[in-house]
Amino acid sequence: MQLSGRGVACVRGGREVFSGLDFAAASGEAVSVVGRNGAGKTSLLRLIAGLLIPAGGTIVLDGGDAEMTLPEQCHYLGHRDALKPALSVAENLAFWADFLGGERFEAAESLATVGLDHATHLPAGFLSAGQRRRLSLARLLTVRRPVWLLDEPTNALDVAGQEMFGGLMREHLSRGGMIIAATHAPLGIDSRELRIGGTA
Amino acid sequence: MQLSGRGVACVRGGREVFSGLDFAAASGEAVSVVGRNGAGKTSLLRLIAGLLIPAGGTIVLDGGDAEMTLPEQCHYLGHRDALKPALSVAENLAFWADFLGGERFEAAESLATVGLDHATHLPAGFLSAGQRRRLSLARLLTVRRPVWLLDEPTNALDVAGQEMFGGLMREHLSRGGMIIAATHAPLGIDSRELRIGGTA
Amino acid sequence: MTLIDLANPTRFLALTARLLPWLAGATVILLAIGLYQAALAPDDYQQGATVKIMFIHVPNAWLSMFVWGVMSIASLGTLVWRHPLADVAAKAAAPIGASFTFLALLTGSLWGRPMWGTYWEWDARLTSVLILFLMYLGLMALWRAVDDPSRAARAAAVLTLVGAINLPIIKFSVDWWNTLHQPASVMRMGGSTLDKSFLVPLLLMAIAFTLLFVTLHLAAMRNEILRRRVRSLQMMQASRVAFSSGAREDGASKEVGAT
Amino acid sequence: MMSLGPYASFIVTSYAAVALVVAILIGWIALDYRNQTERLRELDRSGVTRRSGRSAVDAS
Amino acid sequence: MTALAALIRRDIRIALRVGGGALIGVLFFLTVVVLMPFAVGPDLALLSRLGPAILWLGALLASLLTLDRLFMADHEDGSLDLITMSRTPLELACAAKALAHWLAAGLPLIVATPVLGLLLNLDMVATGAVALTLLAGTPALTFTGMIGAALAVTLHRGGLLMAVLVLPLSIPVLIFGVAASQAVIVGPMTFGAPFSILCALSLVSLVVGPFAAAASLRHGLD
Amino acid sequence: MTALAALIRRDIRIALRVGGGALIGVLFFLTVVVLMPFAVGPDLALLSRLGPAILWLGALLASLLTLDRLFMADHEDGSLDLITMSRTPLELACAAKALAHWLAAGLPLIVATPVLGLLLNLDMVATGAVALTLLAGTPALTFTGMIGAALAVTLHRGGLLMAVLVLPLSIPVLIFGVAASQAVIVGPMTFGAPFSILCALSLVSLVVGPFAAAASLRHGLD
Ligand code: HEM
Ligand SMILES: Nc1ncnc2c1ncn2[C@@H]1O[C@H](COP(=O)(O)OP(=O)(O)OP(=O)(O)O)[C@@H](O)[C@H]1O
Ligand SMILES: Nc1ncnc2c1ncn2[C@@H]1O[C@H](COP(=O)(O)OP(=O)(O)OP(=O)(O)O)[C@@H](O)[C@H]1O
Ligand SMILES: [Mg+2]
Ligand SMILES: [Mg+2]
Repeated sequence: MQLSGRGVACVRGGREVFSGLDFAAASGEAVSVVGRNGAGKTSLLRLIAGLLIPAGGTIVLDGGDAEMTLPEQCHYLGHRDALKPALSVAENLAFWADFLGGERFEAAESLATVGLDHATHLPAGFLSAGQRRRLSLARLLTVRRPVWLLDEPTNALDVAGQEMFGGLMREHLSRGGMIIAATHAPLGIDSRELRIGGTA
Repeated sequence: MQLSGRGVACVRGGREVFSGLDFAAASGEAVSVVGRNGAGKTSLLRLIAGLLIPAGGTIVLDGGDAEMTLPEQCHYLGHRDALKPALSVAENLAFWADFLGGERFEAAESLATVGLDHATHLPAGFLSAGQRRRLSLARLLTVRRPVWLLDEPTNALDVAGQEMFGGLMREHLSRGGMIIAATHAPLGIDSRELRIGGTA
Repeated sequence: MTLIDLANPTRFLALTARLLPWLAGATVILLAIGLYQAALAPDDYQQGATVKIMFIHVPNAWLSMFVWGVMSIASLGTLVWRHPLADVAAKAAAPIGASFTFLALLTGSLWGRPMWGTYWEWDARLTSVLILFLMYLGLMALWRAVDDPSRAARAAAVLTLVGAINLPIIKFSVDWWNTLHQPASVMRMGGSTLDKSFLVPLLLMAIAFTLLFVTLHLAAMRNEILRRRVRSLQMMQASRVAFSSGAREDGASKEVGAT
Repeated sequence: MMSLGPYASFIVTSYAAVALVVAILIGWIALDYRNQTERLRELDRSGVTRRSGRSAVDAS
Repeated sequence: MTALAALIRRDIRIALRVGGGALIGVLFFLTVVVLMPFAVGPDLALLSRLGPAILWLGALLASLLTLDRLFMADHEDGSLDLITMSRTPLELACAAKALAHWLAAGLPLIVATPVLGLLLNLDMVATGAVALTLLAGTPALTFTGMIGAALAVTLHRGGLLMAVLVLPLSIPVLIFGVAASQAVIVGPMTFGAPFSILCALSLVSLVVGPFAAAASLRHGLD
Repeated sequence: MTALAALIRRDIRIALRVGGGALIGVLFFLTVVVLMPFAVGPDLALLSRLGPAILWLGALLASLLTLDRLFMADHEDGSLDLITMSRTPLELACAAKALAHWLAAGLPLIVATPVLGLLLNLDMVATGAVALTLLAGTPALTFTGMIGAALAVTLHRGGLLMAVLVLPLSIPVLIFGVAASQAVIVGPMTFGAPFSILCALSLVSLVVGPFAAAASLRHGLD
C-alpha cells in the first residue's frame, strides 16, 4: 500500500498556501509533517482526507481497498474532536463505531486502552482537554482504517498519555498501517520528515 | 505582590476534583501546574480567574491593586481563544484592548512581536491553529495585567513561536509579573512546579 | 467563437467592448419601433386603452423568468463545468432580473386595478412571481453578505437551481389553478390567440427588452470582472506591504484571484 | 395625440416606472464601471501589477 | 443502514437531551397557540378561522428556530468532517439528519394537535384535517429548511440570512397546508386538491432537499 | 464607557457581517409580512385588521431567531470568560450586548414599517402608530429575551427550550403593543393607556433584564 501525492497545490481563502508538493508514504511508515505556523500542515491533511479540494496535482492510494475512495480509508483526527457534550463517553464512541462501520473492535476495550474506562458513563462535556483527546484516540482503535491522519495528536496528552499513544501508533504501523501526522513536538516514534514551506 | 491559595477545594459536576490544595506565587515568579489528564489543572486556573467558585478554601492576591478584584488583574488564556472568525485580526485585538481597558500597548506592535503583522487584515477565521494562538498572545501584550493564567500555552506553537513566547514570559516576569501555567510540555523558562493529584 | 474562448476574462472584455455599442444601438432602435407600434395599436374592446400596459407588462414578466433561467444555466456552469465566467454571469444577472420582476409586479398591479378592481390579490400567479422576486432579493443579499466570491458563487448556484423549480409553477399556475390572471395567449400550444394588431408590437417589445437585458448583462459582467480584478490586486498589495516589513521569508501568500 | 381613456394615469405611471427603473439600472452600471476602472487606475499608479505583468487597467 | 440508523438515533437523542425532550416541543406549540389570541385579539370566531394558520405557523417557527443549527453544530465540533469522509453517501446522511430533526421537532406537534385544537376552538373533523395536513406537510418544511441549514454552513453565516433564503421556499407548503385545512373547515374548495399538492411538495422536497444540501456542503468544503 | 462602546460596536459589526447586514433584517420582515397572508388567507380587510399583529409577530420572530445565540456564541469561543473577568460590571456588559442586538435586529424593522404597512393595507396614521409602538416595545422583547439567552448558556440548552422560557415573558409586550396599535386603527380604546403600559414594560425590562441575565450567567459559571 502506498500513498503518494504529485505536485499538490493548495489554495485557501483565495491565497496560495503551497504548490508543487510531492510526498509518499508506504505501509508501516510514519510521516511527520513539519513546518512553521501557517505553513499548511493542517491543510495538507485535509487535502488527503478529501476535506479540501486540491488546486492542482493528485493524491492517490495504491494497493488499498479498490472499492473505496481514499478518504473512506482514512481516520482524521483534527483539532476539533467530533464529540457531543450531551452524550456520554460510551454513546459518543458507539455512535462513531456504528456510523463509520467496517471492521471493528470492542469499544469497552479501546476505552480501557486509552485510560477512560472509569469515565464510560460521564457526559463527554465533563471531560478535561486531555480526556477528550483520549476519547478521540479510542475512535481510531475501535474502527480499523489503514491510514491515520493526525493533526498535532499529542496536544493535551500528559506524559503517560503520550507514551500510551506512541505504543498505539507503533502497533498500527506494525499491522501495516500508515500514519501522516502534523506536529511541532517529537512524535515519539520513528518517522520520515516532510517539511512544508521552508525551514521554520 | 503575592498570590496564595489555602486549602482550595474544587468540585465539578458533583465530583470532587481536588481538595486542600495550598499554593503560592510571588512577583517575578512562574509556577507550572502539572498533573495527569483530568487532575484539575484547568480547574485550578479557572478557580483563580474567578470562573469557578471554590468548594472550599480561599485564594487571595496581596499587594496588587487594592481597587480591583483578583480576576480583574488576571489574563486568562484558555483552550478557547475568544476570537471572532468574522472579524479581522486587527479588529479582534482592538476589541479586547478597548474592552479590557487599563494600561495598554500599541496593538500593531504586539502583532509584530507575535509574528502576525502580515495578517492584520485577514479575518480571524482564516488563521491556522498556531496563528490563532499567537493572536491570543498578542492580547496579553496589548493589555497589561500582572497575573497571567495560561492553560497549555505552547500548544500549536511552532518551535520559533515557543522561543518567542519564552522571551515574552521572561520579560513579563522581569517586569514583576506572575505566571501560573498548566502544561504537559516543559514551559521553556525557570518555574516552580505545582503538582496536582499525585504523580502521573 | 466558442465557450472555451470566452473562458478567458481578458478575451471576454475585449470581445464585449466591441460588441456592446452595436447591442445598445440595436436595443434603442427596436425599442423605438416597438413603442411606436404600441402607441399605434388599437384599444381593446374589453380592456380599452389599458391594454397598452400589456406591451411592457408581458415582456417584463417573461424576462423575469428568462433571467432566472439564464442564472440557472450559469449555476450549472459553476457547479458542473466550473466555467470561470459562470459565477460572474450569475451574479451580474441577479439585480437585473430583480428589476424586471419588480416591474412585472408593478405594471401587473397597475393593470389589475382597472381590470380586477384591486392592486393585489393573493392568487397563484401573482404569489409565485412575488416569491420569485423574494428569491432574487435573497440571492442578492447572499452575494452581498459573503466576501469570498467563489464560496458565495457555489452557495448561490445551489440556491438558484433549487429556485428554478418556481419557474414552471409561475408558467403553469394559470392552468393549474383558476385564478384572476389570464391564461397564456401568446406562448401556448396550438398558436397564439392574440390579434395581430397586438401581437406585433408585443413581440417587438419583447425582443427589444431581451436585447436590453443582454446589453445590461454583458455590461454588468464586465463590471464584475473588473471588481474581482480590483479585489485580487488589493489583496496582493496588502501582502506586498507585509513582505516589505520582512515578516515572511517566502512568497507564502501569492494571490489567486479571478483574473 | 392618442387618447388613453379613463385610466390614463395607470398607463402613464407604468411606462414611467419602467423608464425610471431601466434608467436607474443603466446609471448604476455606468457608475459601477467608472468606479472600478478608477480603482484599477489607482492601483496601477501605486505600482501593483497583475501576475501576467500587464497593466492593471488593461481592460481590453 | 446501521450507519444511517446510528445517525438518526444520535441526532434524536441529542435533540431530546439538549432541547429538553419532546415535552418542550409540545410546550413550545402550546405557547405559540396561547400567544396568538393575544396578538390577534380574543375573538373566538376569528380564532377558529385562523386555527389552522396558527398551528401551521407554529410548525414553521419550530423548524426555523431549530433548523439553522442542523449542520452548524456538526460543523463546529468536526463531526461533519467525519461524516463527509465516511462511506455513507452525503445525500443519505443529510436525509437521515433531516428525518431525525423531523421526528424530534415535527412529530410532537402533530401528536399535540388534538389538544391544541381544543384551545383554538376547532371541532373534531377540523382538528383531524389539520393534523393530517401537518403530517403530510411538515416533512417538506424540514427538508427545504435543510437546504438553508447547509447554506449556513457553507457561507459561515446564520441568523436572519438563513431565514430569508429558506422562507420563500416554505411559502408554498404553508399555502397549501392551510388551504387544505381551511377547505375542511369552511369550504367551498375540496380537501383533496390542495392536499395532494401538499403531498407532492413533500415528495419533491424529500428528493431535492438532500441533494441540494449535500451539493452545498460538498461545494462548501473548507 | 469605551469598554461598553467597544462591545456594542463589535456585536453590531458581527451581526451585520454574519447576518448579512441590516438589509437582511428588512428583507426578513418583508418575507414574514408576505408569508402571513398565505397563512391567514387573502382577505384584505382581515389583513389590515391583523396588520399590527403581523408586524409585531415579525418583530418577535426576528428576536427569537437571533437571540438564542446572544451569549451562546460568546460562551463557546471563550469570550464570555473574559467578559466575566473584566472590570466592566457584567450587568452593564449584558445591557450593552442586548442594545447591540436591538440595534441590529429591532431597528431595521421599525425603519421598514412604512413599506410593510403598504403591503398590509395600513393607512398612514396606523403605520405611524405601529412604528411608534414597535419603537417603544421591541427593546422590551430584546431585554426579556436576553434572560432566556443567559439561561440557555447556563443550562447548556438551546433551541425550543429557550423559546419556551422567553415567550411567556414577551406575551404582555405583545398584548399591549398590538392593543395600542389597534386602538388607533379601530378604536374604541385610547392609544395612550396601552402605550404607556408598553413604555413601562420596556423600562422595567431595561432594568430587570440585565440583572437577571447577569445573575444567571454568574451562577452558571462552569
Ligand atoms: C401583479 C400582478 C401580475 C403579475 C405578477 C403578473 C405576472 C405575469 C407573468 C409572470 C406573465 C408571463 C406568463 C407566461 O409567460 O405564461 C404574465 C403574462 C401576462 N399577463 Fe400578467 N401579471 C399580473 C397582472 C396582470 C393583469 C392585471 C393583467 C391583465 C388583466 C395581466 C395580463 C397578462 C397577459 C395578457 C399576459 C400574457 C399572457 C400570455 O400571452 O402568455 N397580468 N403576467
Ligand atoms: N464542565 C465540567 N463539568 C463537570 N466536570 C468537569 C467539567 N470539566 C472538567 N470536569 C472534570 O474535572 C476534572 C478536572 O478537569 P480539568 O479540565 O481541570 O483537568 P486538567 O488537569 O486540565 O486535565 P487535562 O490535562 O486533560 O487538561 C476531570 O476529571 C473532569 O472530568
Ligand atoms: N478556513 C480558512 N480560510 C482561508 N484561509 C485559511 C483557512 N484556514 C487556514 N488558512 C490559511 O492557510 C494557511 C495554512 O493553514 P494551516 O492551518 O494549514 O497551517 P498549519 O501548517 O496547520 O499551521 P499551524 O502550525 O498553525 O497549525 C495559513 O496561512 C492560513 O492563514
Ligand atoms: Mg494546523
Ligand atoms: Mg486542561
